[in-house]
Amino acid sequence: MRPITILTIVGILSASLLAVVEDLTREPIAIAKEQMKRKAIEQIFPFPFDSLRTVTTEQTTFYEAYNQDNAIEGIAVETSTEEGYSGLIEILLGVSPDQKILGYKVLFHRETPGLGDKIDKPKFKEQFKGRTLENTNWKVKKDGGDIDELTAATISSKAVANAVVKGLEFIKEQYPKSSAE
Amino acid sequence: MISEAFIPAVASLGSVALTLGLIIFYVSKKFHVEEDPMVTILNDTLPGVNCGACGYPSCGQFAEVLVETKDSSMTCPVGGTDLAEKLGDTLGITMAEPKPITAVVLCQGDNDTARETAEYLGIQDCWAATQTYVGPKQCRYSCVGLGSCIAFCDFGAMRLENGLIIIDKDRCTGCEACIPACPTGVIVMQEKKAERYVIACNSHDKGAATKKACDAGCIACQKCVKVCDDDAIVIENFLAKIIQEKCTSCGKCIEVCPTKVNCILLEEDLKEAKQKKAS
Amino acid sequence: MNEALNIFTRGFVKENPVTKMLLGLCPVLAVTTTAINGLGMGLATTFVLLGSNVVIALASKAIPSTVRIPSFILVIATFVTIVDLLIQAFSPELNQSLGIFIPLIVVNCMILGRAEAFASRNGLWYSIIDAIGMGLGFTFALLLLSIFREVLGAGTIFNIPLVGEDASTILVFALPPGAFAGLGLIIAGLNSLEKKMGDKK
Amino acid sequence: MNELSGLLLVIVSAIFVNNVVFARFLGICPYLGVSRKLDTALGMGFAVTFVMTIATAIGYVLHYGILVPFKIEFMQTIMFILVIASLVQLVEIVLKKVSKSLYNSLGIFLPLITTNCAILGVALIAIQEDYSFVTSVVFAFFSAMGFILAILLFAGIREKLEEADVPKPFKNVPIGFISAAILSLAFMGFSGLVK
Amino acid sequence: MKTFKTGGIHPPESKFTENTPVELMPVPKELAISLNQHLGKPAKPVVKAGSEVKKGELIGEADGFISANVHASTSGKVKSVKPHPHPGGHYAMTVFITPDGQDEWAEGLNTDPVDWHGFSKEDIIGKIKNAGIVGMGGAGFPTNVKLAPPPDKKIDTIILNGAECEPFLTADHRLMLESPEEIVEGLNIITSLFGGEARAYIGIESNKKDAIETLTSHASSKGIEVVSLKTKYPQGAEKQLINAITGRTIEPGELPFDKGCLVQNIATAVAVYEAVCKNKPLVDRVVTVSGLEIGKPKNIRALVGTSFRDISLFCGNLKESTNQIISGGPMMGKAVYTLDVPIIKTTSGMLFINNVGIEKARERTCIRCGKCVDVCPQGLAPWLLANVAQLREFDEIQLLGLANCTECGSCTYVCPSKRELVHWIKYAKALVNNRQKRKSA
Amino acid sequence: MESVNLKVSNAPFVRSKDSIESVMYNVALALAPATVMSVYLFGMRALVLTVVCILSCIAFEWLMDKARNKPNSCLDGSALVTGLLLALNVPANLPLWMVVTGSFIAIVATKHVFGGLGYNVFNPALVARVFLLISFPAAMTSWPMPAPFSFDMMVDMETGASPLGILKTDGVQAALASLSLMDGFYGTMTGSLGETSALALLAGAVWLWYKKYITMYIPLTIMGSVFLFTGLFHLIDPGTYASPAFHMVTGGLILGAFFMATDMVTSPLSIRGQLLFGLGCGLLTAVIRLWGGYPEGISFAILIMNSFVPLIDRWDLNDRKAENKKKPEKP
Ligand SMILES: Cc1cc2nc3c(=O)[nH]c(=O)nc-3n(C[C@H](O)[C@H](O)[C@H](O)COP(=O)(O)O)c2cc1C
Ligand SMILES: Cc1cc2nc3c(=O)[nH]c(=O)nc-3n(C[C@H](O)[C@H](O)[C@H](O)COP(=O)(O)O)c2cc1C
Ligand SMILES: Cc1cc2nc3c(=O)[nH]c(=O)nc-3n(C[C@H](O)[C@H](O)[C@H](O)COP(=O)(O)O)c2cc1C
Ligand SMILES: Cc1cc2nc3c(=O)[nH]c(=O)nc-3n(C[C@H](O)[C@H](O)[C@H](O)CO)c2cc1C
Ligand code: SF4
Ligand code: SF4
Ligand code: SF4
Ligand code: SF4
Ligand code: FES
Repeated sequence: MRPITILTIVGILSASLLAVVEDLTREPIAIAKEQMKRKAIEQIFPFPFDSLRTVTTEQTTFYEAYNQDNAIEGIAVETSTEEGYSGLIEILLGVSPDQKILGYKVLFHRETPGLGDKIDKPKFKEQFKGRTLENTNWKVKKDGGDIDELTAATISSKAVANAVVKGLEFIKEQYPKSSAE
Repeated sequence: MISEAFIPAVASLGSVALTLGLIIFYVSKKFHVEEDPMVTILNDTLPGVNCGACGYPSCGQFAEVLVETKDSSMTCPVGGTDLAEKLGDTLGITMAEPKPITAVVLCQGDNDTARETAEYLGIQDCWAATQTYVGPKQCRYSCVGLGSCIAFCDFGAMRLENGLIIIDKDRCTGCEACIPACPTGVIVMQEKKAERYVIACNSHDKGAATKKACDAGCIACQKCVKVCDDDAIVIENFLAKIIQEKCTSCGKCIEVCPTKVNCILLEEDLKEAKQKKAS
Repeated sequence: MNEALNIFTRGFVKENPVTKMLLGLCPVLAVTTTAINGLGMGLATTFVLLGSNVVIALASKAIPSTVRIPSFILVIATFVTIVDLLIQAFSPELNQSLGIFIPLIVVNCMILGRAEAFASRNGLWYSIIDAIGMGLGFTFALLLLSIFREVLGAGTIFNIPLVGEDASTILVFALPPGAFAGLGLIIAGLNSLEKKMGDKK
Repeated sequence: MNELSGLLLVIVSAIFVNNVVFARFLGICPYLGVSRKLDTALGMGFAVTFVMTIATAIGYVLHYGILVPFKIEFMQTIMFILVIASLVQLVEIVLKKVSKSLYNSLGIFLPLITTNCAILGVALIAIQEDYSFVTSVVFAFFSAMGFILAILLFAGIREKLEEADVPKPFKNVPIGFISAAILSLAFMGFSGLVK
Repeated sequence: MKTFKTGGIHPPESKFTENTPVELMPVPKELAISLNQHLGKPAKPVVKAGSEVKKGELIGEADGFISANVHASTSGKVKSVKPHPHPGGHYAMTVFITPDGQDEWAEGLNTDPVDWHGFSKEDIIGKIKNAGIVGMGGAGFPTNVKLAPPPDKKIDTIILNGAECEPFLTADHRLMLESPEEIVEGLNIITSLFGGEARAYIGIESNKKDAIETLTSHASSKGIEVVSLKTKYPQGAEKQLINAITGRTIEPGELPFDKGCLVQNIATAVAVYEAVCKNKPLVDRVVTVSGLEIGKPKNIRALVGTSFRDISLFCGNLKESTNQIISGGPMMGKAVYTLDVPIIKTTSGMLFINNVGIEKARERTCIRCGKCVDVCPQGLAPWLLANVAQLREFDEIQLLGLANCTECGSCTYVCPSKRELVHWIKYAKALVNNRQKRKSA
Repeated sequence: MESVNLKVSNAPFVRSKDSIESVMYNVALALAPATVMSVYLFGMRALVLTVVCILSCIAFEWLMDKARNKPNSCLDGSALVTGLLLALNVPANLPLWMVVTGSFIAIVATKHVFGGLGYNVFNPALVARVFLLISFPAAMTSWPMPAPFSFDMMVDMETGASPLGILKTDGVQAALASLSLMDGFYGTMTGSLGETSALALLAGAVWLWYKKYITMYIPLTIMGSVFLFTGLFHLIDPGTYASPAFHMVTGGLILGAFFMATDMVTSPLSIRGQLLFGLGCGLLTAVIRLWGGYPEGISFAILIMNSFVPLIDRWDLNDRKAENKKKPEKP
């Protein structure tokens, strides 16, 4: 019977230790997760912000960034498309209160390394800055639009444009006023 | 300080561990299989080269049989005396000590001494050559000199020098793996001794024929037989042979042998003898 | 002391867990796309190795042989979970890129192997040295492979770009085939290096 | 129908697209260690299949039966590995008694399986991907098939390489890795098959 | 035109001597008559140095069931009995005779032909045995043994092998043109041993049109069918010949009589006729001497025991550039290492060649082209056999059908990588044999 | 007379004239029409690329023989064939340093590391091609438009997607619009150097077959199974799946089936093995073309089936053994 007792004791000791460690790290983990998100958002906003408000809707999640004076400085929205070369592309799109694009960050994609994955490279992303739903023909140049497609990765480029449009439209719905200004 | 996860964590892991422990305990009792741990111990002690010198196909088999029979006469030539002691200690019996033996090539016909036949261009292997014709050396009893046996030696004790196999006595464990590897049967086993005399020739041709084929061959001239005080040399079928039990290693036979080099075994001696012959 | 030094150094080349003993290969291949990942994985593994070696060196006498393996595994799993939680708390980026391979440190055969073959038979002091030596040897191999792959596959080293953004890098090295090939090349390289060294001696 | 085609995708993905060995890098140690001979490779493959399928099923029950209700998901690793280790030991004990011949052919692989990270990995992935019970089991079984495929092909190649005149430094392990590299290169052809 | 089912090749025929009539070679200065001219145990010598012998006198006596008598090929004095190089490559006990120049037959031998129809079966077999007749197609199996199969084996097909499929060789071809009556009589004698039902065939390759015509005209009335065979190597190999003519397949492990067949060489038939009707032992044979390195290629009738040296001198000497001398044909023969070797009862040819190929041919690796598999008449996988032989896995190689290989050499002939396939196979056979010997010892 | 220097070797003493060289140079010759066609279609650049590829392969072969202390085999033709086939497998505007990298992968990493000619498990040219495709997807998937008799070096060549690429990204209509079947047959379409002209390739293949250097078991099963499989889906849904005829003439199918799957070193030896191999190649090609991420699947398919060859060989071996076991040997 000794083996069983020992195994059980080892199990109980391990479990206790783990429970303690888990308890200690629960807080830091939650904070770390929050920080990750914040960092991501900080990356797409060209300015520092003070606080962040997370809004979860049925369709997606978005974040409002406020400055010290509690005025909205930027909105970040999670948007996605299934039309990538290898399916799903998720991006975090940041716009200013007047619904101009500030930048975006790719959260998830499976595009071909070396081709489609350039959608996450600054060179491609740069061109989106300052665009709005209205001031841009959201098609790729090939199809007569304004977006410079990546060579040999038109599909990925189109997909990103689509996701961006989807995000912009969503924000327009949420903040009908600000865009009217 | 105790977190809310503490109790469920401890309880669940504890109970899973307990359950599994119980199951294992029960099952291992129910399905217990008797096994002799001695076999494993012996197996670890043995050299593990599975050379077959002991007469069993593998070291494991040797261990099994040894544990079963406790036969103290079983020996592992490779492990030698040390191993015999260890095995004996483990089993609590006194093991017979293997006589150290070594392989000996009964031929001195290298590229300088043995005369050639037609050039051989087939597969470079002693068996392939002898299966094609008498072989690249005129003497059909000779070491063919293509080294087929080398690969069979697990201990790296064989090497080819100037068309003749040389056996490194220090490495040779007497495992006998090379014997079936040789088509002309020119390798034999002999007890390891510090000084030992062997007629290192395998030719059963008559003297004249041997002489024609090789400078180093035994021509059955009888001189050594006459000079040997211990009657340790006999001539069988045109080839002299030293009876090891009788030989006292006096070395007289070397002195009288007209071909000078055919009675040696120690490698150092062999070189010396060659020099002697040259001078 | 000499003995300790010996135990410590053999993990690097002579008995390197990766290139010689071929243990714990999955994380080696999977997470070595960047040097930082490789380093992180190596250190995490070293930590677990150290923890488990210490505990097992202390407790092995008390553990009966029938439940030896499950008990050892429990000890190892405990440390792995601790590392997992710590990484989640303090380096979420690393957590994201190492992903499932952190819990899989549990089944890194190197750790159980060391516990079985070394810690349970040797004293605490040597077990600690062994753990550090082996752990660093493991980290060393990971680092070697990940630098190789990062430089060739992504054109960066520790995420610092070496070539321009538009330059073609050899992408294969960032992908699974590159991991296999890279490790193969490293082992072959070490083989011939060792042979050369041996020849010189 | 939809369910079925979903399962089909899981199967294709598990065997070809996300092959445990070539794409997920799981179970590499036995893949390299036990692939010198076809027969032993096959033996290993069967042993893995058996343990992997059962371990994933039990893991699923444990996870959704204990870990989630009690909010102790952080105990996942330790629970799963405990189950796997015990399972392996059980199988070994039982096999030894019940069928000596099966034990002789599979037995030596069993201890290795405890530290085969493919087992734990697949069990964890099944949870991570939110598969249903049936899907999890199917996924585990066909992941094991993927493992068998990989190790069989590899063993065939390695047996052939025994006869080949491989340069010294590349003998054995390195050439094994190079072959594995080319194999996984070839298997990349399946990428995109399951989006 | 008939042929066998699987495999086969067509090397250049090079039959330089097909129109050269057989020339009788005079008795040389010394004869070296090997006591091992057949399959089975060598004959026991019954003479000693100094004995006087007459032509056709017994000098070696069959030793055992599978063995054959050996006779003096000419009259003279026995010089010595000692081991001597043999065309097979090894030494064999050999009786050296210094001819007295008379070439005088011993009493009662080589008489005028008598009618054999009254002889009993036992008589005929006895005469054949006494005459020391062995298969002259190459293997040298004692003919008397072959002609007396176990009673449970019914022979219904008797085939004379006139295929002569090897390049260069023309000895059988000339014999068919020059001695058709003897051949047909020999065949009739053989057929008579198996009762009335047995069918008799003579198989001849289509490149010997004249021989087919000659034999057809001689055999037409006697219930013998002359079959024209496609010119394809190894058409003359026993198993392939049987397959071509009867469609039967000799399975691995079977002998021809298991399928009711018996195959004899053309020259063997002549020897049988001479033994039975003229009481003449086998002391000479037709040999093709050919190759680009011999002065005058010829077909000669030479005494058993004549050395290669004497024959080369008789045929215009060999050129300096000769680097290989082959006993037999280029596909199955053996390279001899000295001109001292004598011809024996089975030596059908002798080639003097300058084989530039062997100088530079080195074995390269198998490129798996599969040509060897395509041409193997026995349906084997020669590349595999060779690979396994190279790895010395002799249990494995036996399972791959090692024993079925007839060593025809077709595989080696076609291999673009110049691998020594048959040689590896022979090598494996030698080692397998050796192992079995050791095991039973 | 005694001065003759006899040599002993084993029968047979005559050997056929076939050699590795004759086999390989004949394959190269059979590829000549396709090579000429590629120079016609893509101009000087194609020629330069081909020459660089062949020379670098031969150079690597020479280097490896040196490094491994082996007899020099760089002119035995196998490196030439590998180089030529690699060249025919890439777009005409591929940067030359990538071409040389490919040669390195083919000769060093896929052939010599495995032991050299005859020992390699995978098809060297194909491993190199797939390596390049995955490493440099952009360069490997932007095909220059054919421009007959152009002698420029294609610095700013107009590039486009291959018909199969269009099929994958833009669907059947676009793909069919981009090409008439006759174009595909004669070869005036985008694609790698050697995969465009079915006519030139088939001419070479027929000649090789006539000279008995290749058999048709593998190519015909590949073509047949691709035809049937794509045909089946075309019948089910012509809107999504292109016609089998389209699949026949586009991409590297013909080049792969007739010249690369037939590489004897890396394909099975037995007829049934070859049929199985061909079937596997065909089905995998079709599956990848229809549903995979890559527009073309033949290279992957052949490589994957290459890895099955040892198993197929083993199957044959076991059957041979079983057959011999059945018949007990008589003494
Ligand atoms: C191996 C491979 C990977 C590809 N990956 C992508 C990709 O990630 N994103 C993409 O948009 N297109 C991808 N493509 C599609 C082609 O590059 C396609 O031709 C291109 O998207 C459309 O052509 P264009 O951009 O030259 O107009 C890939 C094609 C291949 C062959
Ligand atoms: C050991 C052995 C026994 C044989 N026994 C007989 C036999 O009893 N009857 C027979 O007709 N042939 C027998 N043969 C002869 C073979 O069938 C065959 O004719 C002979 O080996 C020559 O064939 P070859 O020249 O094609 O090689 C025997 C052969 C061997 C090797
Ligand atoms: C490959 C091969 C080729 C042969 N070619 C001939 C041949 O051309 N003519 C011939 O008479 N025997 C040939 N033989 C020998 C025959 O198989 C068979 O042994 C012989 O015809 C039996 O007759 P015998 O016993 O009278 O010699 C050949 C054997 C082999 C294995
Ligand atoms: C019919 C035939 C097809 C060949 N195909 C290829 C090929 O696809 N790729 C290649 O690298 N070599 C090919 N070779 C050349 C040669 O077999 C190749 O270099 C070996 O695979 C290298 O060991 C071919 C040779 C022949 C005779
Ligand atoms: S000892 Fe025997 S096997 Fe070794 S080289 Fe000499 S002849 Fe060959
Ligand atoms: S005579 Fe003796 S020493 Fe000379 S080669 Fe023959 S066996 Fe060897
Ligand atoms: S020598 Fe043997 S293996 Fe070769 S073709 Fe002839 S029968 Fe077949
Ligand atoms: S003919 Fe030669 S190269 Fe071709 S498969 Fe046979 S052994 Fe190999
Ligand atoms: S680390 Fe994955 S099996 Fe060893």
